[in-house]
Amino acid sequence: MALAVLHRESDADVSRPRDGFVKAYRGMLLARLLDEKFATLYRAGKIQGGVFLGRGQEALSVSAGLALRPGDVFAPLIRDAAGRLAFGESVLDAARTFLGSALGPMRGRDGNIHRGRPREGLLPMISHLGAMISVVNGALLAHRFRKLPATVGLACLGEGATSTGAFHEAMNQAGVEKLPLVVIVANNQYAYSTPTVRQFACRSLLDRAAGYGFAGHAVEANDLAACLQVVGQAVATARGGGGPQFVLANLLRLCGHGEHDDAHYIDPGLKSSPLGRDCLKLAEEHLLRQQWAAAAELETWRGETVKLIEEVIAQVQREPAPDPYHEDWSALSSRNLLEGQA
Amino acid sequence: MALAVLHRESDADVSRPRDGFVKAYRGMLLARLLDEKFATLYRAGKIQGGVFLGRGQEALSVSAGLALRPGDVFAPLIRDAAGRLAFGESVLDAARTFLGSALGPMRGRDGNIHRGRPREGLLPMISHLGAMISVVNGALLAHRFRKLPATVGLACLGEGATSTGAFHEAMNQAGVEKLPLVVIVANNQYAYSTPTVRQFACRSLLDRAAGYGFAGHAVEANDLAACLQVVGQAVATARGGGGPQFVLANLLRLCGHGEHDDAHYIDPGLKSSPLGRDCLKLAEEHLLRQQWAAAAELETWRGETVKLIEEVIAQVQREPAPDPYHEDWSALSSRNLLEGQA
Amino acid sequence: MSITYLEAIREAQAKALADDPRVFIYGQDVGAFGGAFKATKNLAKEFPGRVLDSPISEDAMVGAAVGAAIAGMRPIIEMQFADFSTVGFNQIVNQAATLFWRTQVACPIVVRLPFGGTSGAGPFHSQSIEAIYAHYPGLVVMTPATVEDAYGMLLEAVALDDPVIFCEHKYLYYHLKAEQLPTEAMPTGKARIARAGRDLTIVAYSAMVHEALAVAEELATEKVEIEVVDLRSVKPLDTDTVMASVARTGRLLCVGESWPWGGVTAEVLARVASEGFGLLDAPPMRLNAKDTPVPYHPNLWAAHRPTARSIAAAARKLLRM
Amino acid sequence: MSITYLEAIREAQAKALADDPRVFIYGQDVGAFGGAFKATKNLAKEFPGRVLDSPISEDAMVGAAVGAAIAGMRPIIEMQFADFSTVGFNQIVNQAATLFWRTQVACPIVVRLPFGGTSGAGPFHSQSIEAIYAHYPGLVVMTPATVEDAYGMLLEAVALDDPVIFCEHKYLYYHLKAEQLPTEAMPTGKARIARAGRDLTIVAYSAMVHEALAVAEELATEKVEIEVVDLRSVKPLDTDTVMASVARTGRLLCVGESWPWGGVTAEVLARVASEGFGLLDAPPMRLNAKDTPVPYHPNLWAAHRPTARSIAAAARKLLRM
Ligand SMILES: Cc1ncc(C[n+]2csc(CCOP(=O)(O)OP(=O)(O)O)c2C)c(N)n1
Ligand SMILES: Cc1ncc(C[n+]2csc(CCOP(=O)(O)OP(=O)(O)O)c2C)c(N)n1
Ligand SMILES: [Mg+2]
Ligand SMILES: [Mg+2]
Repeated sequence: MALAVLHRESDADVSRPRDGFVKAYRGMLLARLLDEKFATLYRAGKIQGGVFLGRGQEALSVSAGLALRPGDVFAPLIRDAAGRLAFGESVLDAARTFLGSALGPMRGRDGNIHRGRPREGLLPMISHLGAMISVVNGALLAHRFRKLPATVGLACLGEGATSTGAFHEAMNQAGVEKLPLVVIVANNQYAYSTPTVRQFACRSLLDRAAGYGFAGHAVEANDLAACLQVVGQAVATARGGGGPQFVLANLLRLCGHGEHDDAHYIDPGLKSSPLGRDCLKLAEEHLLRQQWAAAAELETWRGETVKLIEEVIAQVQREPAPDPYHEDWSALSSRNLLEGQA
Repeated sequence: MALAVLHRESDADVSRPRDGFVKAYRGMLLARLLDEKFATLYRAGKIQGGVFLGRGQEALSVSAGLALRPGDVFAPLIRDAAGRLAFGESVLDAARTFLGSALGPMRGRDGNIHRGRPREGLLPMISHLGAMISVVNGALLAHRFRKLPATVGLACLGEGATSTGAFHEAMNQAGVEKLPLVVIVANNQYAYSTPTVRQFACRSLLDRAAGYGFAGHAVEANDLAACLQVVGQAVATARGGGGPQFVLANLLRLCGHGEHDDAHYIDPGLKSSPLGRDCLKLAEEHLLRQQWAAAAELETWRGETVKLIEEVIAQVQREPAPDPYHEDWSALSSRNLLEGQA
Repeated sequence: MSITYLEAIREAQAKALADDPRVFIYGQDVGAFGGAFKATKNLAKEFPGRVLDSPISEDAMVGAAVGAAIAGMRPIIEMQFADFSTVGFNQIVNQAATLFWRTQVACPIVVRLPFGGTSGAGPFHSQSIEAIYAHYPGLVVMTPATVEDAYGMLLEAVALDDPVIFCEHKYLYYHLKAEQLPTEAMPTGKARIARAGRDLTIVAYSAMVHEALAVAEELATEKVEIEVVDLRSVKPLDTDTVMASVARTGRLLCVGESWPWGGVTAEVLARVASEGFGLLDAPPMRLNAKDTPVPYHPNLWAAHRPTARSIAAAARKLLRM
Repeated sequence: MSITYLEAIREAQAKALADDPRVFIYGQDVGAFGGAFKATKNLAKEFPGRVLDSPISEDAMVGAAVGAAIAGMRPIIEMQFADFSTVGFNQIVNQAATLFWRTQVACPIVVRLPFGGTSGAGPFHSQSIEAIYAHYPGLVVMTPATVEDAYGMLLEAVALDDPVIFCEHKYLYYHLKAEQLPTEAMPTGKARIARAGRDLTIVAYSAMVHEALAVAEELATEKVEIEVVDLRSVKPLDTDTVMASVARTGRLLCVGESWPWGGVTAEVLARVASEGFGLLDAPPMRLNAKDTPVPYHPNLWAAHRPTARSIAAAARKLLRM
């Protein structure tokens, strides 16, 4: 588990507020720095395809990943580097996918934020927004059929994705089946350039929860402690048989839609509002204020994290790219059914 | 307008409760008897394709049709014979479509409940549930672009259709655009054989309205006066600029899903509950109780209606069927772009 | 005892449920009601908890099937009509069909599509849309033409590790009967010589196989021997068997109930023309439905799709070339 | 002044908006932002209220377009990527495409699909799915290959009374430039001889036209004269022009960037084989992308789709036959 590397203090006990918070903070930090590394590599022309950052959403995302356990099912979206790492994805998987290493989990067939390991409960997103939720539902149904002990499924998405038919059908399906599903909607105020007023007409997306038979929770998502509490509680409730849970997170995207986008359209008023405060900074302030860590310690953690990332990137940059002549070009697992067409 | 034929009392003023109620009742009666005629013809093997009845839903449906005006847009579904007639569809159109006359509005290309006259605001349903609502939205957008005076769009559907992604996207779209749309969901407790507990998980579908920025209204829909009031008010509000309106109608399907279905799966408890009372009977009782009509008058109306239907059916049965050799087999209006493939 | 095509589909599902605890069925009205066509009749009773009624949510139905497959199950999805699969299209072609390629994790789901035309069913309950699925990589598209294949291929579909689009023809549901169910099946991906002949090859699939066989019968009285190839699955498409037949007859007529542009008949002709050009003694021909939505009225419907009559006319024309 | 393929699309929309008050644009981020590719840059400012940002609701976007068309408008829908049109698929193929046939009321909508592969874009931002639309009756499917056609055909698309699927190639957006916009356009449905030749016909469309032209250029140095036919629209497909070219050259190679099963190349080969069999001096050939999802990694992507290199190899092989 990626975070384990960073959070190895011998006496750590994440059920203690300080330890849990520190672990989450270090997860956020890892995600932030990893994201920034990819952004740098992108600007240097070393990454193919889009780079989408979770800047400003790490507190929420890490809380999701931390609340899950092995055996659970997680469907992250484009801003969930933190959640992925916390759920157990390795920095190596991330780096290999972004840098197009043939050794990555997608072996160059798919890239970047599309990575996943379905066998380990980490679903590889398709781009079509909303489409992953019903897949999580299906996995949970399977767990029910197979009588697996209380697993949880968790799907993340942005507020824009709530406008898709796929979202609706899957939410309703989870409600009807009373699945242990947690859906987290990060309302970061924009879907690409589109503000929420062009996306939905309710006062709050929380108004949707009851219509699907979900319990609803809201959280101001640049507050790590609040995220840990609210998301943790939602996951625990789902796990305990409390039925599907909907978490509406209020925050602001602190970056472009992707690294190609300067986000000039973001309302400056939002940026300077409380919503615009950076969750990572706030978490650092909290650590210092609570005296859970000293400034020097923060520096050390940052240094360790940078080093870890640099090592992984250096390793991956030496790895081979996929070779089309070794690619088997097979979209079917049943090799005998392949056609030899040109 | 089909109903005008029946409701020709010289001093009728539908703004007076009695006259409005009588007009609506006669519309229900026409729809019921027409439906029954089609059911009879179906059993006699004279109708191709499915026959779906509005039995038990006439009070709701007629209220929808009556609330609309020329220039409005109406998207009826399979149980809306009453609404169609009230909106102005002729019995002839209905009969021609069910009996496969070449002279019908669909000329044999489509049939039965798929008929419509888009130019006159009566949209011809495609079968895919939920798909008509966004079409109504688009027409209303066009009216806005064209600065047409306050028109309204009204779409009917069953509770099962609320599970479609198309429903969700269109509801949300109407909310965002603040369209003068009225959506009426007839919760008749079953979608084909599927009870509501397998269809949604909210206490009431009314819980969905706020999430779309719709005003919500509920109505016990075997009560004609209530339907006229609630639907009429919803349409008037939309027309007056009050934004999209959602009407949830509570009732019971008093027939099979289609005439091929014996509906054995319907809970007898529901049938004998207040929900199971027939709106037509209740309306008759109301007419008698209020002394708005005498029993003999009811008989006369019924007789007139039967006669009207019989005449139309007799006429249509003499009409030619479509002839494939006169069919131009053109799916494009741009004839020059047709391909001569086999 | 005699068994219909529809009953064969029910029996295959019963056997799959009985043999493999990973199998479950999910679709609208498939539970206590037994499905709009009764293809799951009594299965909910015989296999409690394993035949689930779904909401009217085709996208979520397929999405859930993929998730369940990832987590070790083998779901069978029933679309109420093939035509409605267009609202589950994205999950089929972009979620299910890409999973194995992207992750090397297989996606063993079966999507049953009651498809094809019947009289009076109209534009939205008649479509033959096998081609839109066959176009996408990562899917197997089966089109059984016989009671035996309906049974055997559905069992194979459930056993396969890849997503299968199972096109079952509604016209054949009641019209086709067999004496008993087969105990063995031809392998998936192999076409069948439904009737041997040496003058002309008619390649067909699903309901059109029977029209082709009727034509072969009719023309036999004129001393013309038509070979009928039943494709069985349109993806993979058994080019070898088709080519071997054309090698024998020198003449190819391919018949499909679907629309002309880019359908099975286009694919068959393209393959034979490019890979078997030298085998052809005459231009390959094809016959499809007309390029309009499927008409509702029986008169129009009968003229819209190929029938024994129009196939015979095409065959005669081709024999004269 | 020089203008790109992408700018031509913007200019065509600007002209359509200026010339016809019935035109409006609806799609994600098309308003103030000017679209993900900037195809609607400044249009919201220049035409206030007529360029509307939509929610992420492809089904409702297309449905609304149909409704607006019925009520007298001429909407242009921008899909952010062609790949996402699969979630608006049903409204396109069952609502828009059937309206005229069913009711005789036309459905003048344009659905713009930024399509085709670019390096690193991966399985869900690269697809060429013209064939799934061309398969359905009732749609016109345009695939402009030049800046001039991007402009002229988009204007024609808006003017047409039928629903048009306008496939604009993302690779050409910035790579292709012209000196000026055309004042006249070839009619829709007519293919163009992009380069004349007498030894071999390469039929292509969209980005593949340029690969074919590069091959023609290359082989010209070997004294081989290749004729390149640019289909311009794949439905209708201009069989006459293709056939006339094959009549001149006797050899046909058809190239498409899409998947092999049932794509444009299958349709072209089927038509030429059945209607122009006698014109062929050698078996017709086709070249498509491989039958897998479009790979993300540039190394794999370059091997997945046809390129000048693989087309040249195919052409050489065909010339030796
Ligand atoms: C069905 C679909 N339509 C369009 C897109 C293109 N698209 C990718 S991300 C995006 C915006 C997403 O906004 P939101 O859901 O709010 O997530 P955020 O990026 O803000 O985290 C869009 C429109 C898509 N991926 N899927
Ligand atoms: C997308 C889609 N899936 C499935 C169907 C098949 N179907 C037709 S009617 C029906 C039940 C509809 O139930 P409801 O919406 O409650 O309307 P009701 O028949 O009760 O009036 C179903 C499943 C369909 N028409 N469209
Ligand atoms: Mg957002
Ligand atoms: Mg119902």
